[in-house]
Amino acid sequence: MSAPEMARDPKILAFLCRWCSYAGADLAGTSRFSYPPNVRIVQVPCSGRVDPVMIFKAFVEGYDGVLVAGCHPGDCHYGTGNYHARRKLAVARRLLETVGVHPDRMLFTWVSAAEGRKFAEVCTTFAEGLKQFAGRPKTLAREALAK
Amino acid sequence: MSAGWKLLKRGDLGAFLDSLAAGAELWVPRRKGTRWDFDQYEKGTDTTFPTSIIEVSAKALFFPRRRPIARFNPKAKWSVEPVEPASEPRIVMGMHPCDVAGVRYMDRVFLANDHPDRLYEAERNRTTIIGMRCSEMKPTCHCTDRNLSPDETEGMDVVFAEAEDGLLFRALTEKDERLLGSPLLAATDAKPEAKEWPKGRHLVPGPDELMDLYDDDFWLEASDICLTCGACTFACPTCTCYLVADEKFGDEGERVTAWDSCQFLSYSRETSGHNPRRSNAARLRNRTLDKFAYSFHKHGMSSCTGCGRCVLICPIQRSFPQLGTKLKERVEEKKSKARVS
Amino acid sequence: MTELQQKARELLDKGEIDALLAWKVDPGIGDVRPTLFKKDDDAAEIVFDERCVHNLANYLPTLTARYNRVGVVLKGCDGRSLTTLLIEHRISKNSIVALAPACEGVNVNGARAQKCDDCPTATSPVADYEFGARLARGDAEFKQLERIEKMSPEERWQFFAEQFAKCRRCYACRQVCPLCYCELCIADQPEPRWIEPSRKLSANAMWHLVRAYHLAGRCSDCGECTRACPEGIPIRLLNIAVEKLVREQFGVRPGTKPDELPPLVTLAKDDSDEVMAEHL
Amino acid sequence: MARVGVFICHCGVNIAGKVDVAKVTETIGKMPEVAFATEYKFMCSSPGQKLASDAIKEHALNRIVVAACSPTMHLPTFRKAIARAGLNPYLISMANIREQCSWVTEDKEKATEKATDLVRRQVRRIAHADPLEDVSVPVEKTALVLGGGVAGIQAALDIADGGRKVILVEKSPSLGGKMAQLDETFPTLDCSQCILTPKMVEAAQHPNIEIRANTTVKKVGGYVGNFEVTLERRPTCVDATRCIACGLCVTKCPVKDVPDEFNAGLGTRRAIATPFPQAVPAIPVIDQEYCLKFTKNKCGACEKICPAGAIDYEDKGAEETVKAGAIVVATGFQEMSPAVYTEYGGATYPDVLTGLQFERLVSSTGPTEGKLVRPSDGQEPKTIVFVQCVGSRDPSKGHEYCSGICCMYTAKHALLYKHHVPNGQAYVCYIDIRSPGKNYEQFIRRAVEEEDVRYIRGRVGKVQRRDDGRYRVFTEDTLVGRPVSIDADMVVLASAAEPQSDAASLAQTLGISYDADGFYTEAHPKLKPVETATAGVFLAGACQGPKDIPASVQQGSAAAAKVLALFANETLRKSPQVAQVDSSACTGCLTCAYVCHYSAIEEKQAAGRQVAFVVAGKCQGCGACAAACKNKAVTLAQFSDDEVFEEMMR
Repeated sequence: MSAPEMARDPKILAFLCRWCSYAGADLAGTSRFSYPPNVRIVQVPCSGRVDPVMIFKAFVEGYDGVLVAGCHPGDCHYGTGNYHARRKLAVARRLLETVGVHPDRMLFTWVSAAEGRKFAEVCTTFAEGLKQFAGRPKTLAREALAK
Repeated sequence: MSAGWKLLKRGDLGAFLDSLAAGAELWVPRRKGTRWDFDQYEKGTDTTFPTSIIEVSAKALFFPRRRPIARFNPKAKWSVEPVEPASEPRIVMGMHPCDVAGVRYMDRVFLANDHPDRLYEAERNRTTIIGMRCSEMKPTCHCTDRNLSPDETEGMDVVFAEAEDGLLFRALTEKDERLLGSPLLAATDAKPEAKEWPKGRHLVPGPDELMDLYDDDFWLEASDICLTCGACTFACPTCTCYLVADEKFGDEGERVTAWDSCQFLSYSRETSGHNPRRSNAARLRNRTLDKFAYSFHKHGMSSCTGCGRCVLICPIQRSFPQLGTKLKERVEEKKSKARVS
Repeated sequence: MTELQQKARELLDKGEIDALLAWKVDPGIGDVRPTLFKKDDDAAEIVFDERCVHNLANYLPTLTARYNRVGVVLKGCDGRSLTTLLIEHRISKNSIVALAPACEGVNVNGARAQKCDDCPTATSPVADYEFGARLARGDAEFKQLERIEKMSPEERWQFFAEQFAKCRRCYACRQVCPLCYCELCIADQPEPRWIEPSRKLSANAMWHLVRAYHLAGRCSDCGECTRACPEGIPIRLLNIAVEKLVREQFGVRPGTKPDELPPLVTLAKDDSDEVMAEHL
Repeated sequence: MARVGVFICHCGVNIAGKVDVAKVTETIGKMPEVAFATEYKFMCSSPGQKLASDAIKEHALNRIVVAACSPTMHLPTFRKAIARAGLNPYLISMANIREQCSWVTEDKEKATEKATDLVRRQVRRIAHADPLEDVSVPVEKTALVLGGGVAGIQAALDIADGGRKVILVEKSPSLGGKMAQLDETFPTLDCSQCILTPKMVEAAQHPNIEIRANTTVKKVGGYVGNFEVTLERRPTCVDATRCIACGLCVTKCPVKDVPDEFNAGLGTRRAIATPFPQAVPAIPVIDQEYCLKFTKNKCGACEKICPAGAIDYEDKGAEETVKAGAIVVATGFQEMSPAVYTEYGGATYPDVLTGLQFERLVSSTGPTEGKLVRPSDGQEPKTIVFVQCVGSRDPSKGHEYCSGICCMYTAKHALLYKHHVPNGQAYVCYIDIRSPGKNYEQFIRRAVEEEDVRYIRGRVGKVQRRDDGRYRVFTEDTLVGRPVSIDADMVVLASAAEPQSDAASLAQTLGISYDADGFYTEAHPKLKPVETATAGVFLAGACQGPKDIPASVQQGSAAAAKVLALFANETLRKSPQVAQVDSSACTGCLTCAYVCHYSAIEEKQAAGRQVAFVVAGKCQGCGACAAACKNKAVTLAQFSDDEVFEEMMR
C-alpha cells in the first residue's frame, strides 16, 4: 500500500468474540455509527479462542493494527475465556513490543453487545493513531514476492 | 591442462579482487560477528582468506536455504510462472577442498538424473570456483579419511594457496586461464609447500559393513543424547534435503524450496500421522547411513567430505565422526563374535 | 569421590535406577558432554562443574520410556524445567530420581552464563537428593533486557531484524529445549502455514515469536536455546522479556514451585486490565 | 474441490444503496473457488432461499456464501435452506456486508471494495470448511425455575401442568415476589393477594413442583438438556420437614423490633417470622442478625414452645446438586432506593414514601392494616403528592430507561388514596404519561376525570420539610409555564424498577449476558424474547426489563412453552461447534484440560500414550483449548485454525 493510501485508511484486523464484541459491531451497524472502511472483522466464539499466533501472523501479513475485543471481565459467555485471553494478550503484547512492534499498533479491549458506539469509536481512534506510521516500513511485515 | 603456478604479491590482492569483481559477481569469505560466511565482495574491502574451513559452508551459494521456484496468481487463471534463474557470471573464491567436494556431491544429486534441478544447474553454470588449498587441518578436520586431502583440486576451476610472499594461483581448466591473465600475476617456479597430513582420525566402516548394522542396538544407545536438532545437517556441505512450500500473499504467492532436515520429527511424518522414523535412533541411523552407505550406493561417493562442521556445531558436543569410530568398534565386535560362535 | 558420585554409584549398584544421566569429560573433544551411565560404568567419572551447561531434563521423556527408572543430575534451572514437565505429564515422578547438587553457575564460551545472574534457584526445586547447601539467590534483574528496554521501537526492530535474519531454521533452539516437545511443531505444519518454513526475515521472526510465546510462563531460563544457536542469536532475550512480565504481573517464576500450574493455563479474575495494555 | 456458490443480497436498499452489488458479484465470480455467483433483492425471502437451493442443484455447488446481514440474524435461516437442498448445513458462511459494511461506511466506492473483500474472505474460509454433524445429547426433563414471583410461579405451573418436573427456587422464605406486596392491581383494581395466593398454593401442592425456599444458585455446570446446578439454602434454623406452621414460635419471640422487609421497612416483625400470613411455604425463619440465641446466646423461647421440635439453631444451611434440562430465570427486579434523591428527602423524611411503601401502607395486611396514615404522626394525609420518574428517565442520577410501570401504578395509588381519603386531594407530578396497555389509558382518564386527581406536568425540583410537619413540593407546570408549589402531608416517589443487586453475579454464574442497565439480555429483542444466548436458559418477568403483571405472566407462560418444547425431545441436537483432539498429534500435556471451563476434556489411552479427549456433550465450543494447544492438535469445529487463517489472511 502506498503511503498516502495508508494515511487515509490503515488496515486493521479485528478479532471479535461472537457474544459481546461482534454483537457490539453489529449494533454499531444497526445504529449507523460509521467507522473507517479498512477494518476486517474475524468472528471468534470467545476472546479466549484468539491464539497470539494469529496476532503475530496478522502483523506478518502486513496489517497496520490488530484489535482484539471480547466481553468485559465477568461477562464472558463461557465463564472465563476472557480471563485467559487477558493473560495471553499481555504476553503477546510484551513479545511484540520487545521486538519493536509499536504499542500503538495493537489494541486489546472489551466491547459489550450494548457498546455499538464504543466499537465504532474504538475503530476510529485506533485507525487515527495508526496514521502516524504512514510511509514507514512496517515492522514484521512479510517480504515482497520474488520478481 | 594449465601451466604452472603464478604469484600474486600480498599487496596486490585488493587490486586483483577488484579486477575479478569487474567482470563477475565475486563471493569471498567474510567474518560476520563471531563466524565466517561467504559474502559478496565489495570493491575496496579488506579481504582475508582463512587457511582452513570456515564455519559456514558454500552450500547455500548453489543451493540456497530458500529458493523461490515459481510464482502463481489464481486471479489470472492460476497462472504459474517459473522463476528465472540468475545468469550473471559469478566467481566463488576461497572454497576449500571439502566444500568443493560438497559441490561435486551436489552435482550428482541435482544434475545426474533425468530431471536436473534447473536452478541449481544455472548456479553451477554461472559459477567459476577459485578453490583454496588448506594450509592446516583443524582438530575436527578429517578429509584425509574421506578420500580427500587439503591439497585436493578436483572440482575447482582455479586453485590458490598461501605462500610466503603472497598467494600462488594455478588454473585447472583452460577457460579459466583468462582469470589469471591479470598483469598482477607473475609466473613463478615457487610451489605451495607440500605437507604430510594426518590420517586415521575418524575411520568409518565400509558401506556394506554399515548396512549389516542396520538392525543393531547400537543406534539406540548412540542416540541417547542426540537432540535430533538440524544443526549438523544445515552445517553439512552435502545435506541437500529440502521441502516445497507455497507461500501466499493475498491471492498471489510463490512456491519455494527450503532446507529441510532428516533429523526433524516432521521430516518423515506421513499424512496419516504414521512416522517411520519416530525415534531418535532411527533418525540418527538415517543420517549416518546416508553419509557413509546410501551415498555410495546412490551416487558412488561418500557424502561426508570430512569438513567436521557437524562436530563444531553440535549443541551437545556429540562428535559425529567419533560415532564412526564407535561403529568400527562395533563392527569388529560383531566379527569377533561371529568367529567365536 | 564426591558425595554426588557416591550417591550415583550407590543408586546404580543397588539397582534403584537403571541408568544415570550426568556429565563426563570426553577426552576426544576435551570438554564435558551428557552421558548415560549404566551399572558398570565408572561413577567416579561424573563431573559437576561450570562446564555442565546442558539441560539434562530434556532427555528424560525419551529415557523414561526406555528405562524403568532413570537418575538425573539437575542444576536449578534444569529442575525448573522438570517441574513443568511433571505438570504437563511428560514424565511420571516415579520414573526418575533427581540428584540436585547446588549449582554455582555455568560458563558459556569461557564466561559465566548470563542466565546465571537471573537464577532464582541454585538447587533444583524437584530433588530426591540434594548436595551442598541451598544457595541464596537475589531477585532477578534481567539486566540483559535493559539495553532493549532503552531502545525505541524502531531501534528494537533494527536489532531483532538483524538477529532474526541470521536464523537458519535448524531448530536447534527447539530441540535443545526440554519444554519444546510437540509431536508436530507448529513450524512444521503445512496447513495452515502459521509459520512459513523458508528462511526469510518475516518467517524467522514469526518462528521466534511463536517459540517464545509457547514458552511463556513455562520457560525455566536454562539458556540452552541461546547456547545451541549456531548463529549466535540471543534467543534468551525474548524468553526473559516474557519471564519478567510473568513475574511482575502474575507473580510466577515458572517451575520454582512443584505444584504451581503455569500462569497461562490458570487465570486470575483479579488481573488488572492494565496487563494487556501498553506497559513496556 | 470446492465449488462455492455466492449469493449477494441487496437487502432492499440497505446494502445496494451503498454497495455496487453487481460489481461485487462480478469480481467474486472470477475467484477460482467460485462456481456460481449471483445477486438478489432479498436473500432471506422464500424466493431468495429458493434461488440458493435451485443453484445448488443446477451448478453442483458444495459450499455456499451468502453476503447479506449479520450471521447472528440469518445464518440459521440459510443453514436450513441449504439443508433442504441436500447440502450439509454447516457448509455455508455469511459475509456481513450490511452491519459491517453498508451501514458503517460512508463512501460508496470504499463500501464496494470492502464488501468484495469481505465476501472473498468468506469464500476462502468456507472452501476450507468440513461438513459437520450435530451433536446429540440426552435431555433431563426437569426444569429449574429461579424466582418465585408471579412470572416464576406461572412458568412453574405451566411446565408442571405439561407433565414435567419443576424445581422452583426462591431466595426469600416465601413465594410471591413483588406481587405479594401489592395491594390492588391496575387497571382492574382487583386485590393482588386474592389472585396471587391461589397460584402460590397451587404451586405448593402441585405433584410436579418442588419448592426450594431460602435458596440461591451457587454454581451452574453442564449445558442445555443437562445442567448440573448447585443450590445453596441459607440457614433458617427451622426444619421444614418437621415444622407444622402453627406459628406459636412467632408469637413467643421476644424480639419485636426487626424492620419488616415485606412491609418495605415500614413496621416491624419478630426475629422468627413468616414474611406474611399467606406465605408459601409457611415455614418461619430465624433471623440470626436479631435472634437472641445468636446475638446473646440466650432466650430459646421458640425452641421451647415448638410442638414439633423443628427449631434447629445448629442449622448451617445446605447444598444440593440438581440436574435440570432447562432453566427459567425469573428473578424479578428491585425498587430503586430513592436515597440518592436527597432533594426529595427520599429515605430520610418519614412521610416521603416509595411506591412499594405506599402499597404496604394501604394494604390490609400492611403495618397499619390498611389505614392510610402518616408514618410520622399517624394522621390521615389530607393532601398527597405523587412524584413520577424518580430514578427513571434520569441518566444523571438514576437510570436512562423508562421503568414503564410507574405511570400506571401512580394512577392506581392516586385512586387508592381517593378511596381511602375521599375528601383528600391528590396531585401527580409527571413528565409524560405512558399508558399503552389494554384499558390503561381509560384507567388514567378515570383518575383524572372521575376521581379529581390533579396531574401537573413538570419535574419536581425539591421537597422541603416544613416546621409544621408538612412538606412543600416545588415543581413547575410546564403546560402553563409557571412554578408551582404544593403543601402536602405525604409525598410518594415513583421509584424506578431496577435489576436485582445480585443480577450481574447470577448472570455470570448462569453464563448469560445482561445489557448496559443490568437487565438480562434476550436472544433476540423481537423474535426470541424469552430465550437467552445460552441454550436452555430462558427469561421470564422483570429480570429481563421492567414489566407489569400481565407481561410477566405472559413471559412466564412463554418460557414454559419453550421449556416444554425442549422437553418434547428425547435427545437434543446440539451445535457441532465442539472441540476435537487429533490423538496422533496430541502430546498428552493436558494444557487443554487445564483451560477448559466445562471440565469437558478427559484423558484417554491411544496408541500406547495418554492423550486428551473431548466429551462432545459437555463441550460448549469456546475454543480456549484450541488456542491453548501449542501444536494445534485440538481443533474447534467452525472456528478451526484453517478457517480463521483463511479469513484473516489478506
